[in-house]
Amino acid sequence: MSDGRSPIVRVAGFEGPVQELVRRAHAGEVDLREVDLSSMVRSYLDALGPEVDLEEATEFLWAAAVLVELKSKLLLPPKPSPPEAVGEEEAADLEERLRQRVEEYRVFREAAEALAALEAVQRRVFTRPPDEASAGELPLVGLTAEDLFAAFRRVLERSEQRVEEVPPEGVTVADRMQAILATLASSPQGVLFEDLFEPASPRIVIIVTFLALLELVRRRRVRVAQTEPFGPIRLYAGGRDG
Amino acid sequence: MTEADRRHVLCCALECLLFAGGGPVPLRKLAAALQCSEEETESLLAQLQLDYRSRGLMVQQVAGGYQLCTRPEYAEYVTRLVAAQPEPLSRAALETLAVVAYRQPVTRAEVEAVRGARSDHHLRRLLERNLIREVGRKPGPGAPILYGTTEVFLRHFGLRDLSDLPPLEGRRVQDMLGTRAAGESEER
Amino acid sequence: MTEADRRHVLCCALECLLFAGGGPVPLRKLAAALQCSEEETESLLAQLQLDYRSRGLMVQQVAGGYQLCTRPEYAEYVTRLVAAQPEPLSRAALETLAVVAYRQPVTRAEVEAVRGARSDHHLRRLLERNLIREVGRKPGPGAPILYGTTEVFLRHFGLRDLSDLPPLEGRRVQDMLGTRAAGESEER
Repeated sequence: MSDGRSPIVRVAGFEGPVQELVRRAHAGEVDLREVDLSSMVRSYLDALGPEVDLEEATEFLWAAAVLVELKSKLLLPPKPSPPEAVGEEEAADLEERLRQRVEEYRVFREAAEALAALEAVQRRVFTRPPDEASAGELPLVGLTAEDLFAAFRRVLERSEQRVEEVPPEGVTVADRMQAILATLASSPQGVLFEDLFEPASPRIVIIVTFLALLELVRRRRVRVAQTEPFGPIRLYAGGRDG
Repeated sequence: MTEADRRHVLCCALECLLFAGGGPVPLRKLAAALQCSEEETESLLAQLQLDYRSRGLMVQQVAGGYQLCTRPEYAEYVTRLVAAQPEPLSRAALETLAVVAYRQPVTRAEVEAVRGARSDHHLRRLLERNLIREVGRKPGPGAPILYGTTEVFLRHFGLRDLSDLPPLEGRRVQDMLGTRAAGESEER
Repeated sequence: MTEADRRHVLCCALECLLFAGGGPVPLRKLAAALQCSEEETESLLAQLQLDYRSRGLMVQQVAGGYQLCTRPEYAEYVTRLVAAQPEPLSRAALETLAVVAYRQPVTRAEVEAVRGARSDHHLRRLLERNLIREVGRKPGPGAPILYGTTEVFLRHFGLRDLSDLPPLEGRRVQDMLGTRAAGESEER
């Protein structure tokens, strides 16, 4: 990734940019078990002049940390495998298993780095948020949601006294939708919004009824109308025929 | 950078602002984001409008500011696209949504207590459909996730703004609905 | 109407469709709304992309569809106007996600075996951010949950589909690691 100024290191069997050493170690081209990392770090520190290039030093530090981690993985026994992986393991020798594990992990770590790069780009890209213009799908004829909620609040006020709301069995949005449609079907002249709500109902029932109504409006099964501002809200069945 | 180049960059940036802004963006905000004067922003808007002459989009000046929108002459195409409505929510999902909507911010456990049924699946479906979202974590053991509704929710139900609801006797509807104990007053 | 005029109208209509679509719109839907073939729609998309060269917006192929978005070079202007994007993922979370992405469907234990570290916390966070989801249960003792990536995942990284995941060392990681049987080719 950092093609800039990778510090040059010299260790047994390798001389070049430290990033290249990391790459080779990852690729298995350099046997880290043979590399004296502590002397590598020491000679880097010794070579540091009075003017420290912070970026370069950071890069060296990072690479050294990766190498140490990698080496420790080669030298230390693996953590016990989680139960379900155990049976799947072939009876390979420890070193081979270790090697595979390090290789496998390395692959995913590189994949994670690639994903991080993609994420960085995508974070600079903005899509269009949902806006009010496309809310036009909802045919609330001459009504704002606030009108509906104001009415909803009145209903709630009436029911506010009740202490606890045990979720009543079988109160579902679908049931309430059916009930609303049935009520409206028998009232061609329309029904007052408030009349849909039985004041004695638990609040959760009122809420579910209200959601059912919103869903019916969304599906255009119910038409909402108000003859004057702040006037009573009337509900009608259908909505396409009037 | 020549003056023409500078104008061009700003014009492209303005297009991005109008696009990402979603709804109408006030001139003042556009100017602030472009870091130039309102006069220049207006002239850039005029330039953009000109550039758009032969395009599908246009700049519209509405009450709250400026916004991008599709040209009316392409309405039939757009209608054909949006005509395919998403499938309706299942009844259980709607119930779950109802509880989140009126009790937000709310945890899964609270939703389940109200519904008397497991709701994790429905919460996940609602998350996927972008109708609810995580709004934080509840202080206390386990720091459970708190859910709230999204803009998509508002759009889905044709609601403008849940929090814009006029306060009822100084309290919001959600307080009234809440059975939250006095200690749980982590009101936002 | 000349052929050039016709193409121009369709190109403008396409711009409207992508704008109104909001998120990624599948080619199939675009073609249906334009009432032309998918081949022609693709050529119109290429034309639009070309027209956009010197604009603020661009067409992105992501999550199984096409979407309009702002060009990354204008990000600083946009972030001055709208809230910044969600926090980038931590290195550990990205690693966990990489294992899920390339190995899906995969169990927690399998993820942990690869990473050599506990991953339940990261899996939970990824679930919460809707980047991964439960896709089923693995047959066998305990029937552990299987995880896979979501559409949000594709959008988060700007990927067309799972086959668009970055290849490693000239090979697709998926091929290299693929333990999936040939029968499981429900790849998009």
